[in-house]
Amino acid sequence: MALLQVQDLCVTLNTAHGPQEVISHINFSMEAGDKMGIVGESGCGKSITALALMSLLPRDSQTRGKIILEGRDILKLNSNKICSIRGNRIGMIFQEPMTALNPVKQIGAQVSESIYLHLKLTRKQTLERVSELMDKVGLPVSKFGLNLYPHQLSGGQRQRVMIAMAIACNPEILIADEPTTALDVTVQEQILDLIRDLADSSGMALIIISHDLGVIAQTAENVMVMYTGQSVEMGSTMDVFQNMSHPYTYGLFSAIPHVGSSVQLDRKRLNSIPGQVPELHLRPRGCNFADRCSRALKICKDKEPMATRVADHHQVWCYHPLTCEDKK
Amino acid sequence: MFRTLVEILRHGLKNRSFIIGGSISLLFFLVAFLSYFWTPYPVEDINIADKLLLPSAEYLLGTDHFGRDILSMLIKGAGNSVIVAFVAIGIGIGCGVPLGLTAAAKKGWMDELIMRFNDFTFAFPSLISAIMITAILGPGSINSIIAIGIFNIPVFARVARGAALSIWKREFILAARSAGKGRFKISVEHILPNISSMLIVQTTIQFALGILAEAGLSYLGLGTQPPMPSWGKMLNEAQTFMNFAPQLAIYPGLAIALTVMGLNLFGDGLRDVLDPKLRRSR
Amino acid sequence: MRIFLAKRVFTLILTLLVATLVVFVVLEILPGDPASVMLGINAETETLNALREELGLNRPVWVRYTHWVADLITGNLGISYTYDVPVSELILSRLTVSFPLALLAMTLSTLIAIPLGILAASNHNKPMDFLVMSFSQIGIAIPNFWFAMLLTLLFSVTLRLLPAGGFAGWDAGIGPVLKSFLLPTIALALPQAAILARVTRSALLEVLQEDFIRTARAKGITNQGALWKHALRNALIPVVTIMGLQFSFLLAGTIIIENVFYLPGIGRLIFQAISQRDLIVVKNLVILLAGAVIVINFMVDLLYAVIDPRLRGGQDV
Amino acid sequence: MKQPLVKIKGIYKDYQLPKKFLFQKAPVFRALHGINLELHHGTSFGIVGESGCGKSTLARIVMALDEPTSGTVFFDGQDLFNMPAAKLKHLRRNFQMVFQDPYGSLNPRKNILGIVAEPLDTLKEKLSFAQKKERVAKILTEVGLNATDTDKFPHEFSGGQRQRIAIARALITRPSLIVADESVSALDVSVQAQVLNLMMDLQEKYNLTYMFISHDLSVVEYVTDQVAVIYMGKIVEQGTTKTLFHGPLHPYTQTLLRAVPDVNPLNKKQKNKPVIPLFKKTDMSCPFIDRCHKATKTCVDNAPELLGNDGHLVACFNAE
Repeated sequence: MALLQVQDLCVTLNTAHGPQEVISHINFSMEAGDKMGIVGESGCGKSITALALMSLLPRDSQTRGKIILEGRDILKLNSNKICSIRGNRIGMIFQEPMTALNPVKQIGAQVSESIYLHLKLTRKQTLERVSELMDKVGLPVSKFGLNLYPHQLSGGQRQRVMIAMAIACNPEILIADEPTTALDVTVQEQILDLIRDLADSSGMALIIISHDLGVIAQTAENVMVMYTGQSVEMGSTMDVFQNMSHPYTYGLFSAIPHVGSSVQLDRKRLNSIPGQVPELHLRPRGCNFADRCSRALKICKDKEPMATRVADHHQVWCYHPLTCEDKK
Repeated sequence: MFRTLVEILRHGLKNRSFIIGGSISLLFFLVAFLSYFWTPYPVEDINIADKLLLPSAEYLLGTDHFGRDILSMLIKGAGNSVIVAFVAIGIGIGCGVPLGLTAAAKKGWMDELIMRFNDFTFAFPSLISAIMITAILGPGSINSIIAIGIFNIPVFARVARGAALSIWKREFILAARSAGKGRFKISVEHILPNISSMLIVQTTIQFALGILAEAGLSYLGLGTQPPMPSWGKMLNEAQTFMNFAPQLAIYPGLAIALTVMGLNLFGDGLRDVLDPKLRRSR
Repeated sequence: MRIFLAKRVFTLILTLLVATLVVFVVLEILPGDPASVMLGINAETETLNALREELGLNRPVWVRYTHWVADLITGNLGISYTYDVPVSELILSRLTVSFPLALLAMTLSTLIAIPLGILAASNHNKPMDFLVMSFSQIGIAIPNFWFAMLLTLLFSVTLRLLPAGGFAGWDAGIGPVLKSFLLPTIALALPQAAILARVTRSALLEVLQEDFIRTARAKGITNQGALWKHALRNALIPVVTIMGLQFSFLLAGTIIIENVFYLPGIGRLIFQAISQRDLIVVKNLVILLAGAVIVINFMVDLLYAVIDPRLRGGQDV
Repeated sequence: MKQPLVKIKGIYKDYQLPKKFLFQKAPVFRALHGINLELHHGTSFGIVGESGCGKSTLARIVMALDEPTSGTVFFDGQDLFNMPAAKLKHLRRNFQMVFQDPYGSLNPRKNILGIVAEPLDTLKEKLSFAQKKERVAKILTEVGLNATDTDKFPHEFSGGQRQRIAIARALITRPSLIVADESVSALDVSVQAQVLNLMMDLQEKYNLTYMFISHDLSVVEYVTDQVAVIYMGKIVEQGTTKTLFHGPLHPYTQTLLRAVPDVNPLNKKQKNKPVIPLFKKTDMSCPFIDRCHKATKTCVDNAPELLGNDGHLVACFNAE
């Protein structure tokens, strides 16, 4: 029985233009030890998916569908039960290390908070556990005292504290929402390695969310590409990144200046996707990508595409997916 | 400019405190405006005969110990408070905002000097200094205007400086500087429009405080002098007749409270309407 | 930390000195000749000279200033012109009324306002929030002297429970003193509580939108838990600022309340001293109040550092 | 060698830090250590470095928005930092800047006409309102927006469109130099591609010189033909983009290039091994010593100079 099953998840939020469905019909499942990436541009709903899993959505939002964690649908649980899961069974890391830690509380206290809450250890045991955690994330207590405050640490170090907090109670699932977007590339490399090693060593399932395709390629084993709240392509990272079949995914890849390409040498322009992402309340009928897609058919404009299987680990939501020779 | 007014109204009418506050303030300003042309009874004439009458058809709210009609006194008082608070706000904005803007623009010792002066004027409880000023200059509504006005200056200077400092850090200021614009032009063209919503909200609050201060001063006999009626004076006189004519104290106090609440509610509504971030989260 | 303190104390002393200078200039130099201000323009010249001699006004300005500052430190502030009583004694007797009143009003206001503010913030946009908000709107709008009059009307005139004013003096025992303090304290405290509740609520609401609150909830902490364990302390800075301002207001802004309840407090003393143009009393009272306000601001500054560790570093002033 | 458009000569920039003790001299943070660069007409010069390395400070100094502590900047042979203010104001029409944050670089209370036409004040000849409106309409169409957008406000546009408006503002006075400080970093990948293509077209059309500042290595490699890598205010390596990206000499540049996650999941690039700092960094030592896997004794007591031949300069004793 899968560790986590997300079935037909739809979330509607109140916006300036009235309630809008920000995520529609998201389905995926994960086993222990899986590493799944969610990639998409800003506003595609990837962070909302994460917040839905943690049931941290704003009060005035409506959620439909099922999120089954270890056999229980957490959408049906009352708030106390949810609180006993959050931080305990599912941990989460956020994007902005500068603002994600309480500026007036010592880092040791912030890390031990969830331990007191969920594991009910004695003070001494908690202290040991916290120092052990800090060593694990590369902030040895010998060098970084527990009485330090967040403003005394660098961005990368604060992110390490966040990671320590997220894994304090050995959660089954760790969600990292753009964990390294605000960090420099060298620090990003260390943090990504750290997250991957921690997930491997403790057998946690990892969900990593990013708009950076490179981060997803190097970290996730399978990936879901999202566009305006819908998943457009899903499968193992190898399949999706090697022979992508959704025009949007292909457009995303060809828009990146790969390391090694240069306009000065071959005067080649990046082939960018025409137009721009439609506003939530102006999404067209049928496939949302239709009016930006050079391969759009008549049917794309009328009906929402259904999932079609391209390979055993690779589905795409498109009526006219790319085939091998299109990509030559 | 007109487009933004229509815009403000369109959003405003969806905001509860904007509507309630707005209507009370509008009523208050209309009454104040009216008071210069007409009051049910001329305020000056005293007829001891119908002294301390209870509300009747003839005198809607009754009369005071000199037999003057309380309703007309209240209307005249409204006119008087508007003048005092209005001019005091004028002084406050006229001197405070430029001070704040220069402090934010100049940085260095000028900023330090203005801010030290500001902290200092905050050190003195405004009432004491208002009393000192009116004592030195002598009582009267002009002097109380000056006294209250002087105490609006540091408030507006501080609000203007705080808001301006955060705007100076924005990138479009660097763009303006690279278009060759000097500090003064940037302050007028870029900084002021972006802090105007903060200033408008502060104006409504200071207006309400101005009315309270004027009432306080005239209660102590330092504000508007008779025969010009003022709400504070009416309260002072009512205190002496507290035992057998308590209703004298009710009306002026109620008038002050209602007006000040109306203005504050209007200020809250305006803040929500003008600040796009808040509007979305409403 | 020590450096931080040393800097703050240094600026405190500096500001106090500047305060004495400004007060001296405003009260002694600006209105021209203090003697004629005190005796009125049409006093004959010899009485003017006699008074100048007595007050030593003929000495050069900076001598008078240094002597005054020396007196301030030693505490003998000279003899009040109108009351013929040493000024320090006069002020002390009035302080025994104003200071406890201010303290009582401050505690009452804080005890009411902070819980209400938290209550309103924790159930935002629910009936309780609306209730607290309307209480604070009314509290801010009502002029405190009218509120005082209503209180006396209700409790003393109609119900005859409490004295309508006056002060029995400390030697008459705690009971009567507290009784005469009850109404003024409520009259002072409620309007301040209204302001403080509003500030607490908006400060809390702002902090509750910060990222670290979401992180706390992601750790499994409930909404209430996040408010108490994380949001409250971060919201204290604006709250403490307002409390500092309120306390300095309560010290001397109570002129009107003291008038309504005929309490012999600092406010009334300064009001009478001004109207009788007793410059000596006014000068010393004003510097006392200014000094008190500066000390309060100094303490609020220290409180900031206690609350927020970011302010403890080598931040320059 | 024809005269460079911009010559940055020996730029140092110090910032005063808050005083530790009351009477002791305030400590100083040196943001830039003696920067020397030359930008030639029609080329794109890349400045790469991590956050806090001083690249934005350098951008503001080149734009004469900030005073250097010492050293100066020659634009077209004229020294920007000792010329009369009026002359500098008119010279500004030749160099303009595009900023990073599409939401922060446009005044929300001004309409597009007011924003884009602002640099026209630097022109000697005063333009009438109609002339200004006509020029703005023309430049808007060139950046891919429609001419009727002039009386709209910034909040009515998306991030990508706002960056086009910022580029239009920078172009209105026909400058020869555009300083682009992280001008595409805040944009999504697809929008970034559109804006980069626009900047390339404009460069070809108007023979523009770009000073392209970014922390994103693949974008810099794509856009620029010369690049300098800055670490803690010092240029550690400088050369043509091709040689630097394919044969980096300085250990820092090598670490940077290895750290970039490759889009192809197959080639697991050889990772940066965590470095145990052997030597402690001092003011005298090489700034990279505590993160360098090739640090030796010589790096401790003196900082390496920037030297090299045929245009590929590096500041490292053990570069290979």
